[in-house]
Amino acid sequence: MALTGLILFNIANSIAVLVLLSLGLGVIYGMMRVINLAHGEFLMLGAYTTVVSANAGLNLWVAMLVAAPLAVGLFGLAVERLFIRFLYGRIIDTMLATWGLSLAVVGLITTIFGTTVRGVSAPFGGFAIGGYQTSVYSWFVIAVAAAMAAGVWLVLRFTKFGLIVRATMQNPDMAAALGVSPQWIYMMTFALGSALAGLAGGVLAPVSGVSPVMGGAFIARAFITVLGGGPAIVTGTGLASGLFGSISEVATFFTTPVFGQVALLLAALVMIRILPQGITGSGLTGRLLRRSL
Amino acid sequence: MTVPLLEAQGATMRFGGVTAVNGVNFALREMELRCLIGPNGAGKSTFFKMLTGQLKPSAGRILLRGRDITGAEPHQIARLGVGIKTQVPNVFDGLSVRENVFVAAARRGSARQARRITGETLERLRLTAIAARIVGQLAHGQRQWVEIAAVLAQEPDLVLLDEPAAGMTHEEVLRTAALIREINQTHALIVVEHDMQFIRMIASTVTVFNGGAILVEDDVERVMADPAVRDVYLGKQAA
Amino acid sequence: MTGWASFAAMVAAGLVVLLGLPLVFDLFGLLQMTVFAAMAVLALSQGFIWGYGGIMSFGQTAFFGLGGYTYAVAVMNMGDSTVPVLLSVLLPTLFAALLGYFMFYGRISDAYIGVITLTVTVILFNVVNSTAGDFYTIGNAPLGGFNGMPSVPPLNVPGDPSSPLDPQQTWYAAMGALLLVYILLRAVLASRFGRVVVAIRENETRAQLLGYDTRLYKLIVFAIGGGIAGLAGCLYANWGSFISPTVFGLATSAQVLIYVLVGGLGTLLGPILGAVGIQYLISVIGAQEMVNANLVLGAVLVVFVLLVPQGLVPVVQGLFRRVPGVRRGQVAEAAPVEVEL
Amino acid sequence: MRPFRPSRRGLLQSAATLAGGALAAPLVARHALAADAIKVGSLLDLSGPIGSSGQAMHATIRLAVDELNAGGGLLGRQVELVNYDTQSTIQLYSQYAQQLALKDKVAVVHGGITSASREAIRPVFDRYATLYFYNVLYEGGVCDRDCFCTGTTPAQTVNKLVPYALETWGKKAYIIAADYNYGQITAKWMGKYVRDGGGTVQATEFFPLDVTEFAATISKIQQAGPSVVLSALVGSNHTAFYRQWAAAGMKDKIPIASTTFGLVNEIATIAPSESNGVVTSYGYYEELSTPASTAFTKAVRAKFGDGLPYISELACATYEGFKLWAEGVKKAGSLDRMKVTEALETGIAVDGPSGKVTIDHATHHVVRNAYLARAAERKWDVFQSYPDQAPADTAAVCDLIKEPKLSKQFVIDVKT
Repeated sequence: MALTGLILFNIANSIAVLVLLSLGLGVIYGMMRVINLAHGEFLMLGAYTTVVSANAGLNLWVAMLVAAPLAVGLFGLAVERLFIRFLYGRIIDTMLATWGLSLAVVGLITTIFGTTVRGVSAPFGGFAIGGYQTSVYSWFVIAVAAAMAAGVWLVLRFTKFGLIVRATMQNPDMAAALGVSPQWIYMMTFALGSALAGLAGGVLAPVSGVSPVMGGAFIARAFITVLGGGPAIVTGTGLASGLFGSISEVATFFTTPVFGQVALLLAALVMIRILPQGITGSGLTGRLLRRSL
Repeated sequence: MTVPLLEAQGATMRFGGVTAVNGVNFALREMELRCLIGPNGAGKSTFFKMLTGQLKPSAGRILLRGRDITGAEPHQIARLGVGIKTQVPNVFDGLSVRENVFVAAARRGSARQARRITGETLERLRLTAIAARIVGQLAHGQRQWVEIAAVLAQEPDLVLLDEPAAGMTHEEVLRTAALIREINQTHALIVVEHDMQFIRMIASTVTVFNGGAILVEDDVERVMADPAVRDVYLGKQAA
Repeated sequence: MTGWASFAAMVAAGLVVLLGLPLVFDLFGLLQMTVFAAMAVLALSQGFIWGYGGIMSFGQTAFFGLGGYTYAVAVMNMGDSTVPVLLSVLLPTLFAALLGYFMFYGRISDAYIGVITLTVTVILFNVVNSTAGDFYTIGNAPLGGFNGMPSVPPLNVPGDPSSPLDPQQTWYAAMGALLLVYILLRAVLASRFGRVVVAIRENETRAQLLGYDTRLYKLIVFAIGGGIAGLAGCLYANWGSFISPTVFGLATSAQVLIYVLVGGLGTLLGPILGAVGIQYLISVIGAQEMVNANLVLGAVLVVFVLLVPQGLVPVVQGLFRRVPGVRRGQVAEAAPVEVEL
Repeated sequence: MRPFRPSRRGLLQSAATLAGGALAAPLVARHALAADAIKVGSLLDLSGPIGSSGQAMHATIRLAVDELNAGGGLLGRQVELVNYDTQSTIQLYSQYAQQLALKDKVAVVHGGITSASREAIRPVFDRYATLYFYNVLYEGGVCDRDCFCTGTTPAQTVNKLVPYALETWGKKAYIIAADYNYGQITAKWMGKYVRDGGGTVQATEFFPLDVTEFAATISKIQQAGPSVVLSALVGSNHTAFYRQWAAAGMKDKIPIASTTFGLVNEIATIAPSESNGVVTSYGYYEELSTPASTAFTKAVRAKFGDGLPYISELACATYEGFKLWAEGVKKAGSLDRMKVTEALETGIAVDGPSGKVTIDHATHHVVRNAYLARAAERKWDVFQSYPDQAPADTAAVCDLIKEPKLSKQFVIDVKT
């Protein structure tokens, strides 16, 4: 019984991590059709902001929940102004540019901080489910992931910004009709997506190996989750995270980590074959969730 | 009784909760020229997509010379002799005019034959002068002609034309009407159009669509005189 | 006719490189050019299926790696390299055909084809990477897991395993293969089949409505691309006498995309020049200690995409033809096949 | 395989030099400066995922070269280091290996970090007759007369670590290891030593190098309830295990012994609350307080600063590997590959920072000291030393005295 509880808890944690890893990418891809291949490095920058500012004496919570999203959001803003805005509608070019950006950021961080950096450790400590120890910090990770998803959903659903964003997604001229320039919307969306990536990186920093190349371990999973989710940003990313997270966690627990990874990838293949437009874009689920966000 | 060239039996297309085409029964004889009219959203283009296999009917059957083609792939239906010019020009923008027509002609027969058909078709539609131009750089009307040329080069038995005169100059419209009558010497046609004058130039029988179903089907002059048609169609157009 | 003239000029240039390089390059230069040629073959496969077939494969390395491993395993078991070379083309072709059937007949959209190909190559990486044990031995050939397979026997004179090719002959083999693949692809593109392939890239619906089974065409294009990538993998394994799972890695996949984009999408010369240029740049960067290698490469790519977005070859062509350059991403406006290099 | 000899083309030689020069333009200046210097090649990943391991190794080989030059050089000539950053890419290893052997014509190459990189370049140096030193702790088994391996192998370290763990903490072991050759083979050795010591292996699990989530594994370990976790996890992604382990409150419940932890600066990068108490065994620790060690670490820190990562066995063995080669050259009085090899095979030894390091003729590995240490407040507390440990694992399968023509890596059949 305790074991079942533990496994369920681990599954929730694994889903939460996938949500954290992919939501920022999902916002940017879902709204702008820009595949940001530097997304892993945005996560890394979030982790670095947290670690460096916490080591410099900033309160860990501030470093994680404020400094990281703020810094990476601003970085995203700069990237959008400097490169991305010249490349809208050219999905291939944005991929090449963001790939280049990812290499350059890794190089830059290595040059500044070296190949390793002193990390911060997870607050809280452990707690027991039955006889099994697990991490309180995982609760925090789950909470942040849920809050992030809910926050994005609320913003899209209820704010003026959300309304304009949804309108722009349907038709770029619509924003102009509402008196807002699509340029501004794209810029803000990119910054929002970047900030989410920064927050995720910050939250994962205490339980990850923080290094300039850490983004590489995340990007494939984030990419597959976002595209597996389909056009609805929050619902799609959430459902895909749920599906892939459960499958890989269960497979890892009952078999091996290698098979856990392969199972996740195979699940993605099978799912795309059945639902060629992602969970929220095709088949029965697509029809049910067509109007979701 | 002879088998019709094309027959739709209770053809229905639903998207989610919306029924775009609802139980349409339709028949077309060999060598017939039929016009399809109706207000926007009446289901004409959806009906065309069902005929060409781009959409699979939710219910009902579609028969081509008595053969069931319901749910067949677009290329299979095309091979059975159905050619379509779609509403929005649907051409190979990056290729030259000649290549567009060549690709259409080249599906069957030898390369030499394909080149001959290409040459003849270009000549027939007076496109020879611009044969080397890239289609993406042509004006809207010219791209329509290229698409019609491609459809003809395919040598179909049945030609579907979705708004062939849209965006054309008056002179081009006249030529299009003449061309349609000429095509009708050898082919059956279904033409979707809004322009009543244009329809008068070409049509004999007219089928009126409204709300996804057939409202009336009759001789052109009688349809024009029908008050129900005026209400749904002309009224709508005026609005 | 322009097409024929440019074709003849390109083949002549290829022959000059093939025969001339050993006269002016020392052994090291020749070895370096050999691996560049192998990677250029890989770039051609990507350039063909993407630039002409409109198929966005993120995992061309799956077939590249499969070709390399097939060659290595087969030659270690057979001794003579002739059949292994054929297998290294055949097996990836079949695998690509199978995967293509899965994708194209499953009506999977373009972006998702990217995801699937990426996923497949990541799966192959994971699987091959965990074959370190003795259990994973095919005949005489241990797969070796992450460490890979060292001492892969080189190509030999067909039918005579006791006469391995020396580096100069290996160069002839690699460059000859590149030239042959180029000629083959030019021939394919000039054929009726090639015209239809390009037409499908331009407008798949129109091609269907004209009676072409576009799924089959794409499958064939994808399979041809897979076979060419397999050949590249064979040449690569042969060059280094070595193959390891990193050939399946994301870094390799991304690099191949970059070759094509930098050289010019929708051309055949572009991917070749892109492959040689980028690899040369990478090896020069590694020889200096001033700046981090990633930083330089990343900056070059970003600047490139902003300033020369259409790729080198189309820009140069544009200069000569005085036609406004074609923007990538709007493939629809790409120049017609017959005037392309 | 017969060594390849480039065919002579007298007339074209100058043209070849021109073209070659153009290809390697950035190197020209360096060559002009030191025309008669002895060239020594170094091939290490300084960027990319494995770059963190290469940085300190690169620093110590530069230190070794500088010290040698300051002391008058070798055979009366200065030594020049030709360095390439392989960028964590196997293809570049092969490419630069060819460049070092054929173009730069170096006397020896030190380098390679992962076993995959070593196996990619070892045949190149065999083929083009270039002496090669691999200075990294690894799974053992390389048997090649043209190659010397100066790092520790499982018989030297795992054989100390496991018995200590069994005696101190109990007989039930749970093995977790990176999913590639090093991890797979090391896990086998761990299993063997556990059984030799009368213990049981509850489970052995392997993790691909890009795994970052360990919650399921932490649960599984608790389910099994071992007395010790033996870890051969590798790389910065796997560092996450120790952090998640501590976050779950497991650190003080089940102890960890590792053959890899701390090699790449983990001791400085993760918090003491996550690392304290982990026990490892290596051929060298920066905290080693012998005069030779202190002098060495001072020199490294003076030259490269405190920004340089932890000076682990990797960095130390690189330094010692270079010194061994230099001794070999001195003894041979020549740079000729065979003469130097034969000189080294006489059992040349140097007193390095880790203690005495002696070449073993039969295996071309080294006899060296091994140490046990425990992590404590971002430092290693070295509490046990084992002098002059022989590479017994490789020796069981490799005898280059009897079979000098061998050139392969044995996968050692680990007998229980």
